[in-house]
Amino acid sequence: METVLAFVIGGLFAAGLYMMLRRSLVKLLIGFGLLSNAVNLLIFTAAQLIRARSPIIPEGEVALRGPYADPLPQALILTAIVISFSVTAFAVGLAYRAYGAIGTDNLDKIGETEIS
Amino acid sequence: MILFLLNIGLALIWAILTGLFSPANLAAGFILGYFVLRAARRIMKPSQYFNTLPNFFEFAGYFIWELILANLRLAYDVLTPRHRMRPRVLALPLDTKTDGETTLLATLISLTPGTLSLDVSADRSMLYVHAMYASDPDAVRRAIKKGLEKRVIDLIRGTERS
Amino acid sequence: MKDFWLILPIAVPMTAAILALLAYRSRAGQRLISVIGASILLLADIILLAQVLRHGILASQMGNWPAPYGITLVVDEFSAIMLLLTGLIGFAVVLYSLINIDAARESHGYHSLFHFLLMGVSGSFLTGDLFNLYVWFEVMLVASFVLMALGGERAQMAGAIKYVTLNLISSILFLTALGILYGLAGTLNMADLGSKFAEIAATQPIGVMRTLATLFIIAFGIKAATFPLFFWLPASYHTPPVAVSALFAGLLTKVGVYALIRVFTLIFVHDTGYTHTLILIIAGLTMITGVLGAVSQNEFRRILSFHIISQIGYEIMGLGLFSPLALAASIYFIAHHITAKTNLFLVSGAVQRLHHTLDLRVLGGMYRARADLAMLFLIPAMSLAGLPPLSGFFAKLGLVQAGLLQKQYLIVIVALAVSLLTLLSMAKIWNEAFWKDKEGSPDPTSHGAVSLRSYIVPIGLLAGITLAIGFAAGPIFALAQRAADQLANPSMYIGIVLHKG
Amino acid sequence: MLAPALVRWRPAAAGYLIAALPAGLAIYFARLLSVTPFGGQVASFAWAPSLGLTFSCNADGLSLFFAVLISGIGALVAFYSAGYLAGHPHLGRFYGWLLMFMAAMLGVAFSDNLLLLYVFWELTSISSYMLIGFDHEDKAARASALQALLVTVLGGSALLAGAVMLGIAGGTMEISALVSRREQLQSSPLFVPALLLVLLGAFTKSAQFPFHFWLPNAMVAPAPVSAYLHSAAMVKAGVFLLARTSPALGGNETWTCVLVAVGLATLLIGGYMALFQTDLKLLLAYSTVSALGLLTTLIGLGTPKALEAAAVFLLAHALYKGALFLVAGAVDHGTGMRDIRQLGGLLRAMPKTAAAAAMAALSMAGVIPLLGGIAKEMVYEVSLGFGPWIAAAVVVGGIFFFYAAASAVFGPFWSNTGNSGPSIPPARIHEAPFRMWSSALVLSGSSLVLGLLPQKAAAPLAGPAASAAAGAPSSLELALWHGMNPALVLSLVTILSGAGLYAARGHVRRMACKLAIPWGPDAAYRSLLQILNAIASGLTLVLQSGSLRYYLIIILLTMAGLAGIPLIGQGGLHWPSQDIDARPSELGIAVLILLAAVIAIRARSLLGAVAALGAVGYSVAMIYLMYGAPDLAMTQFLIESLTVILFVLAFYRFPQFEDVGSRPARLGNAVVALLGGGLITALVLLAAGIQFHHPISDYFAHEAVPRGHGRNLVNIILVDFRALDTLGETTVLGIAGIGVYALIKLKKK
Amino acid sequence: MTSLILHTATRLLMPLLLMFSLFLLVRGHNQPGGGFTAGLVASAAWAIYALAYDAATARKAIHIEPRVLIGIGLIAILFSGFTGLLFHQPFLAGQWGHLKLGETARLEIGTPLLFDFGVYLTVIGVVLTIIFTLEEE
Amino acid sequence: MGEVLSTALLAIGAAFSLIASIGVLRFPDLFIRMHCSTKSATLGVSFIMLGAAVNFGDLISFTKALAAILFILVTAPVGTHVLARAAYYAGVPLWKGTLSDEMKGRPD
Amino acid sequence: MLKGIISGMLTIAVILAFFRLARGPSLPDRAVALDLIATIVIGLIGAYAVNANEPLFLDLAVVLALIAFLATVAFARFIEKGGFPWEKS
Ligand code: NA
Ligand code: NA
Repeated sequence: METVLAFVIGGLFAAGLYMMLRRSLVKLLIGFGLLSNAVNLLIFTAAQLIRARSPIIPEGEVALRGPYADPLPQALILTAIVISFSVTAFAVGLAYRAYGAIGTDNLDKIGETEIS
Repeated sequence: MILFLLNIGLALIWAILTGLFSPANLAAGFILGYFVLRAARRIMKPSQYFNTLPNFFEFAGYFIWELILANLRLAYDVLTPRHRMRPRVLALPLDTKTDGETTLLATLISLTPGTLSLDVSADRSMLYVHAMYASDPDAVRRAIKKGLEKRVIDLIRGTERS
Repeated sequence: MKDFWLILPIAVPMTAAILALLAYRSRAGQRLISVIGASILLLADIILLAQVLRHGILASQMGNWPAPYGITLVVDEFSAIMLLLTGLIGFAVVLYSLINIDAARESHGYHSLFHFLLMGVSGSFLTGDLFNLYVWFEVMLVASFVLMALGGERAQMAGAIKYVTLNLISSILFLTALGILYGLAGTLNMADLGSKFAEIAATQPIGVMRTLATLFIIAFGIKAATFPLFFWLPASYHTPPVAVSALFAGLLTKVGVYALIRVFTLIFVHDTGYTHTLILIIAGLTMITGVLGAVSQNEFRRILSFHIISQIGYEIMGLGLFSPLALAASIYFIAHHITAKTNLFLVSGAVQRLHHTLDLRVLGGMYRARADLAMLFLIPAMSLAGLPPLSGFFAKLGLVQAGLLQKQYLIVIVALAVSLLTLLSMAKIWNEAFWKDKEGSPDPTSHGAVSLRSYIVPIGLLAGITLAIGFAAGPIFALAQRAADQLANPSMYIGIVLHKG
Repeated sequence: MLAPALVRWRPAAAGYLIAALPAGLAIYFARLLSVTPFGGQVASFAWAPSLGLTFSCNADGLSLFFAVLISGIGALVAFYSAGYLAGHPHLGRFYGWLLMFMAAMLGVAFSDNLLLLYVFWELTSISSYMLIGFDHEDKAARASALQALLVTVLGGSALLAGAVMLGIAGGTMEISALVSRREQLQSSPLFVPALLLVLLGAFTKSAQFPFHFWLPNAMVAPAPVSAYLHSAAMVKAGVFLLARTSPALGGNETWTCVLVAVGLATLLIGGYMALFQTDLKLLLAYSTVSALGLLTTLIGLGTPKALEAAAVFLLAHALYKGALFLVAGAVDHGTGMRDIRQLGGLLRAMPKTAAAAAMAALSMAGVIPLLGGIAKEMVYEVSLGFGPWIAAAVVVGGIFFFYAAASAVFGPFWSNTGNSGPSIPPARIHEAPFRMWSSALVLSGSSLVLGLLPQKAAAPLAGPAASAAAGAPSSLELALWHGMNPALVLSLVTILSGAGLYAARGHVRRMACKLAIPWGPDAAYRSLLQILNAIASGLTLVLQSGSLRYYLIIILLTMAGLAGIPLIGQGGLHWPSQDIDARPSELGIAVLILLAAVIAIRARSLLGAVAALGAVGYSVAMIYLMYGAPDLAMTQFLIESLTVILFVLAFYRFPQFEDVGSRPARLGNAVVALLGGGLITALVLLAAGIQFHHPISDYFAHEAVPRGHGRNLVNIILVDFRALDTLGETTVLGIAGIGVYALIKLKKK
Repeated sequence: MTSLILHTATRLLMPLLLMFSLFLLVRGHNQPGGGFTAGLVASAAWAIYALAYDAATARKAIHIEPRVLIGIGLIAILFSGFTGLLFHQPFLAGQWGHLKLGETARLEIGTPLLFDFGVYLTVIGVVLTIIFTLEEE
Repeated sequence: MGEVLSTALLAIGAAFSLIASIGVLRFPDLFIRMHCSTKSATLGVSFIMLGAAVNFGDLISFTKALAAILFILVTAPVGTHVLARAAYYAGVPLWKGTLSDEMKGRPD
Repeated sequence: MLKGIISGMLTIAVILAFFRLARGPSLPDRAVALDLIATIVIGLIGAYAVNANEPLFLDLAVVLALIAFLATVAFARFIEKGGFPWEKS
C-alpha cells in the first residue's frame, strides 16, 4: 500500500502544484488544500503504515500490547490539519477581501506593483 | 416542566452514549444537560417533542418499514431502463396546527413512498409536495391526508392528552 | 526556577495577546497592554540571557515528559541572543506602533496580532523539537499574514497574496521534510536527532541524506529569503504600514536563518562538504541578487527590502563557512542587522509621515529640514554598509576573516563588493531623500510643524544600540563566539537536553 | 560634535574657538615630536581582540609629523572657513564634519593596528563625503561626493581584505609587530595578493592613476575642504599608509615596481591633465594628483634618501598647495569666478591674497629659498640615482609643476587682464576678509620660513618621519644651497622649460585639448555605474517579475533540481521490493483520490473544484480510518466539510473561472508540477522503504494510563505529551479567527 | 432562510448536537474525540443555526462574543500550563485529582482536561467568528 | 447466526446505497433524483448501521447505531426539503414529463 | 469475501455519485450528489467498522451525518441567496 500511496501522494502534489500555477486565486487555494492533504498523507505513509488497531488502550488494560498504529504521526497530522485549516480559513478571508479590493480573481492582473 | 423532562432525557442519552448507568454519571449527564439547555433556551420555543420521545421511536420504526416498501419500487424503476414515473408538484391543504406537527408531517412525507416535501406556504395552510407516481393527484392528496397527517396529529395530540 | 524563565518568552506575549483580544472594546486598553507586555518580554529576555550566561544551556521538559518523548524548550546562548533581540525589536516597534498605526487597525486587533507574532518568533527560538518549530513557524506566519494584509487596499492585498502563497509553499516543504525525517529517524527532538544522525546517515545512501538536507535548506531558505526563493519579500514588504514592515524586517527572515543555523549545526553536520558548500553558494548568490535588486530600486522601503535579502546572504555565509569564527560572525551579523534594518524601516516611516511618499524621485530636503532624523538615518545606514566603527563593520570583518582563513576567496570578494554596493544604495537614499532639494517643495520649515518626537524615541533607541554593538564589539563578539562555540560543539546541548534538563 | 551648537550659540566667535583646538594640538604634537624622534607604541587597549582589532597607538616620528600637519593646517583651515562660509546656515554642521575628519585623520596617523587604521581610514571617507557634498542642493556636488566615497571605499575594502590577509600571514595586526616579522610575512604565499590589496587602498585614497579621477571632481567642495582634504590631509593618507607600511611590506620587487610605475604614471598624467585646465581649482587638483604620484614614486624607490625627499616634498606640498587652494577660495569669493582665462590683474584689488599666492606659487615652482625649492632639489638628486628614465620623468613632472604654478598665480594676479573673454568689472572685486587672507598667508609664509631655516625648522619635522618610514634612524640634512650639481642643472632646465611652456600656454592648451582623450577612468566610472544599474534593473525585472506563478515555478524548479539531482545521482531512488499489498477497497480509494484530483484540475466551475477537494479530503480520511487513526479521520471529515462550507460562504458570488491560459503554458506548468510530484513520490517510496521501529510510541503506550490518565494515545499526545504543539496550533487557529474578522470588518469607508 | 421546517428541526437538533459535542469532549481522553473534534461539532451546530436563521439571530442566541470565547479558551490553555509551575514542575506538567462518584466509579480530573476544554472553546470561538463574519457580509 | 444476519443487513444496505447512486446518476431531473437520495440512501445506511450493531452485539454499539440512524432520519428529509425548495425558487427546471406544477406562480 | 464485495459496492456507489457531482448540471444537483456521497461514506464507515472490528468507528457515523446536513443547509442557503449565478443550467 505504501507504494500505491506514494503515487497517490505524488499525484496529489502534482495536482496541487498545477492548481496553484493557474491564474485563479480560488484555484490557488484549492491547490493548497490538495497539497495539505498530500503532505498529511505523506507523514502518515512515511512514518509507516500499519493496518492495525487504533492506538487506544482497551478498558481494563494499562498498556497497549501487540501491533498498533503509531500514534505520534497521527498527533502530528492532527496538528498539521488544524494548522492548515486555520491557514486556509485565513486565506479564504484574504481572497474574499482581495477580490473586493482588486476586483478580480485573476492573479495575472494583480502583480504589477513590485518594481519601483 | 417540559424543560425539566427534556433535561432528564438528555441525562439518559448521556448515560446511554457513555454506556455507564451509575447515579453519578446520570447526575453528571443531568448537569451537563442543564447547561446545554440553558445555552439553548433562547432558541427553544416551548414544544412537546420530548415527552413523546418513546412514541416517536415507535413511530419512526413504523416508517422505516414504509421506507423499505417505497424503496423497493424505486429500485425497480432505477434498475429498469424505462422511466415509469408520473411526477407532479401538488398543493396539499394542511390541518396541522403547530410548527412541530407541520415539520413532522413534512419530514415523514419526504421519507415515505413517492413523495417529497418542497415547501410550506407562508400562512402555513398549504404544503407543496413533489410526487413521483401521481397520475391521479387527488388520490395522492387523499392518501396523505387520511394516512400520514391523521397519524401525526393523533400521535402528538393524543399523547398530549394522556 | 529555570522552568519559569524558559516559558516566559512564550507566555508573556501570549498573555498580552489574549488580554488585548479581550479588551477589544478599548483601544487605550489594548495600547497599554501592548506596551506593558512588550516591556515585560524584554525584561524576561534580558533575565534569560543573564541566566544562560551564568548557568550555561538551560532546558525545560514541557509537561514533565523527558526528552525525546515530550517537547523540550532549550536556551543556549544563540537562542538567548535571538530572544533578546526579539524582545528589543518588539519593544521598539510597539512604541513606534503607538503613533504609526491608525486607530482602525488598532481597534481591529493589531496589538493582539503583534504579540502573537512575538510569541511565534520566541517559540521558534526556544524549542528543541523540530515539529514544534513548525508549529511556532505557523504561529508567527499566520500572525504575520494578518498583519501584512490588515486594512489594506489593492497594493497591500496584492503583496499579501504573494507573501502568503510563497510562505505556504515553504510550510508544505518543511512539513514534507519533517515527514521524511520522522520516517527515517523516528524522532523529532533535535538533540536526539543530532545524536542519532551520524548513525542514520551512515546506513543510508548519500543521495537520500543530501536530498533531505536540501529540502530543509529550501524550506528554511524560503523563510529566510535566500536566492532564488526570496520573491515574497520584495513583493510585499513595502505594502503594509511601516511599523509592520519594520517588525517583519527585523524578525521574520531571521527565524529562517536561525532555523538553518540550528539544523545545520546540530543535525546535518556529516556531509558539510556538500551541504555547507551549497549554503555558501546560495549565500553568495543571495548577497548579489539582493544588492542588485536594491540598486535597481527608487523607493525607500523597497531598497531596504532588497537589502534584507543581501544581508541574509551574509548571515548564512557564516553558516556556509562553518567555523566557530564564521558562526560567531553570523550571530553578530544577525544582531547588527536586526537592529539596523528595523531602525531604517522606522526612519522610513518618519519620512513617510513628513512627505506622504517614499519615492526617492519625489523626496528631498530632509537633511536641511530634519538634521536629527538625518543623523539617525546615517547611523544605521552606514552601519548596514559595513562602515567602521559601526556594528556592520565588525560583522563584515568577522566574516571576511573567517572566509580568508578558510581560503574561500571568492565569497570574500563577493561580500566586500556587495558591501560596497550597499553603501552605494544607502548613499543613494541619502543623496535623494536627504541632500537633494525637494522639487517645488513647500517651505522646508513646515516640516518642523510635524512633531516627530514620538518617532525619534524608538529610532534613537535602536540607533543607540547600533552604536553600542559597534563600540562594545569586543565583549559582544566574545559573546557571539561563545554562542558559536556551543553551536560548533553540540555535544553539550545534546547532553543537557537528553539527560539532565 | 559640539560644533553645531557652538556655532548657533556664538556664531562670530565660533571660528576662533574651533580653530584654537587644532592649533593647540599642533603645538602639542610638535613638542612631542621633538621629544620622541623615533617612537613606539604609547597606548593600547583591546576593542575587539578576537577580531584582531586593538586600539593601539604608535606615536613615532611619522605619525607626529602627520599629526602636526593635520592639526596645524586644520587650524588654519578652520579659521579660514569662518570667513569663507560666514553666515552660512549650516556652518555648524560644516565644522562638525571638519572636526570629525580631523579626528579621523589623526586616528589614521597614530594607529598601529592595521584594522584600527582602517577604521579611521573609512571615517575620513565618510566625512569627506559629507564635506564634498556640503553644497548638497547642487547635483554635481552630490554626484562627486558619491564618486569620491565609492572610489575610496572600494580601495578601503581592498585595504581591509589586504590587512586581514597580512594579519593571517603575519599572525598579528600590529604594524610594529609585522615589521619585526618581516621575513615570515614576506615569504607567505598570501603576501603578494595582500600587498596588492593594501596598495590598491592607498592608491584610491591618494588619487593614483587610474583612480585619480575622483579628486578633480571633488573640487565642487568648498575651498577650505579642497585645501584641507584634497591637498594637505586626506589624499596624503594613502601616501602615509605607504610610508607607514614600507618597513614591513617594502623592500621587494613587487613593492618597488608597482609603486614606481603607478607613481610615475600618475605624476605624468596628472601634470599633463593640468596643462589644459582653465578652472583654477581643477588646475590645482591635477597638479595635486601629479604631486601625489611623485610621492608614491619616491616611497616606491624606498632608499633612505628617497624617503627623506618624500617627507620634505610632502611637507612642502601640503603647505603650498593648501595655501593655493585657500587663495583659490579667496579669488572665487572675491570675484565670483575661477576661470584662469578670464581672471587677471587681481594684484591691485587683492594684494594680501596675492602675497600669499606668490609665495605658495614660488614654492610650487620649486624656486629657492622656498621649501618647495629645497624639496625639488632633493627629489632630483634622488631620481638621478635611479637612472635617466626616472630622472627624466621626474623633471617633466617638475616642468608641469612650474607651469601649473604660473598658470594659477601669475596669470590671475599679475597679467593685466584675462587672456581671453570678458573680464569682471573691477568694482565687484574685493579683497578677502581677514580670516581668509591671513590663513593663506600664514600657510604660504611657512613655506618661506621653513625654506629659510631648513635645518632648524623643516628637518626636525620631516626627519623623524623619514626615519620612521625607513624603519631605521637617519639624520636628515637640509640645506638651502648644495652648490652646483646635476640637480641644480635640472632645476634650471625645469624653470626655463616651465616658463617657456607658460609663455606658449595658448598653444599648449589647444594642443592638449586636441590630444585629450575623450574617455578615461572618469568615463569608465560613469559607464560602470550605468552598466551596474542596467544589470541590476534587468536582473531584478527578470527575477522579481511580479508574477506569482513565475515565483512558484522557480521555487519548484529549484526544489526539483537541488533535491532531485542528488537523489538520482547519488543513489536514493528506490523501487519497492515488497509486493504491493493493497486491498481492493483501498485501491478504490486511491483511484478515487486521483480521480478527484483530476476533476479538481479540470473543473470549470468553482463548486466542482471545491467539491472535488472535499472528495479528496474524505477519501484521505478513509485511508486514515483504514490504518487505525479514527481521531484523524473524524477530524478530517469535520475539517474538510467545514472547508468546503467556508469556500462556498466566501466565494459564492465569485465569477466563473476565467480561461485557463495557453496550451504551451499549461503544458509547461504541468511539467513543473509533475517534476515536483515525482520528487515527492520518490521520497515517499524511499522513506516508506525504510522500516523504522518506533520506540518513542512504546513509551506513550506505557505511560498513558499511569501518568497520562487516559487511554486514547493520540489525545494524550495532543493534550499532554506534546501539549505545547497543541498550544501553538490552537493559537494559530485563534489568530486565523481574529484575522478573518479583522480583515473583513476593517475596510476603508 | 425562511423555511418553517428547517427552523423547527434546527431547534430540535441544537441541544442534541451540543450534547453530542460535550460527549465527544469528555470522553476524548479515552476514546476518539477530544476538544478539537468536539469544538467542531459544537460550532457546526451553531453554524446550522446561523444558516437557518441568520448570523445576527445566532449571535443573540449565543450570548457571548465569539472572539471572547477565543480569548477564554486560550486563557484556559495557558492556565492549565501554568499550574505545573505552581507545583515546581515544568510548564504544562499535568496535575491530576479525582472525584469519587459512588463506590467504584471515580472521575479523574486533571489540567490536561482543562487544556482540552480550552481547545474546545477556542475552536468554537474561531469557527463562529469566521462564519458569522462571512455570513454578515 | 449473528454474523449471517449482520452480513445480510450490510449487503442489503450496500445494495440500497448503490441503487441510490445509480438513481441519482440516471434520473431525469433534480427532484426525482432527490427521491432517490433521500429514501434509498437513508435506508441503505440505516441497514448498514443495524448490521454493524448486530455484528458487535453490545449495548453501546447498538445505541450508537440507533443514534446514527435517528440522526440521519431526521436530517436527511429536512436537508432535502431545504435544498429542493431553494432549487425550485432558483428556477431549476422540472423534467419535461412532469404532469403539473401547482406551486408555480406562488409569490414567495 | 462478502465483506469485500460490500465495501466494493459502496465504493462504486461513491464513484457513481461522484459523476453526478462532476456533471451537475445545476448547483442543487451537485449539492444532492455531495449529500449522497456523505451518506454513502457513512455506510462505508459502518461496513469498515465491521471489517476492522472497531466499534469505535460508529461514532464517526454520527459526526458525518451532522456534517452532511450542515453542508446541505449551507448549499441551500447560497442557492437561495442567489449565489453561483453561472451554476444555473
Ligand atoms: Na494540512
Ligand atoms: Na500547512
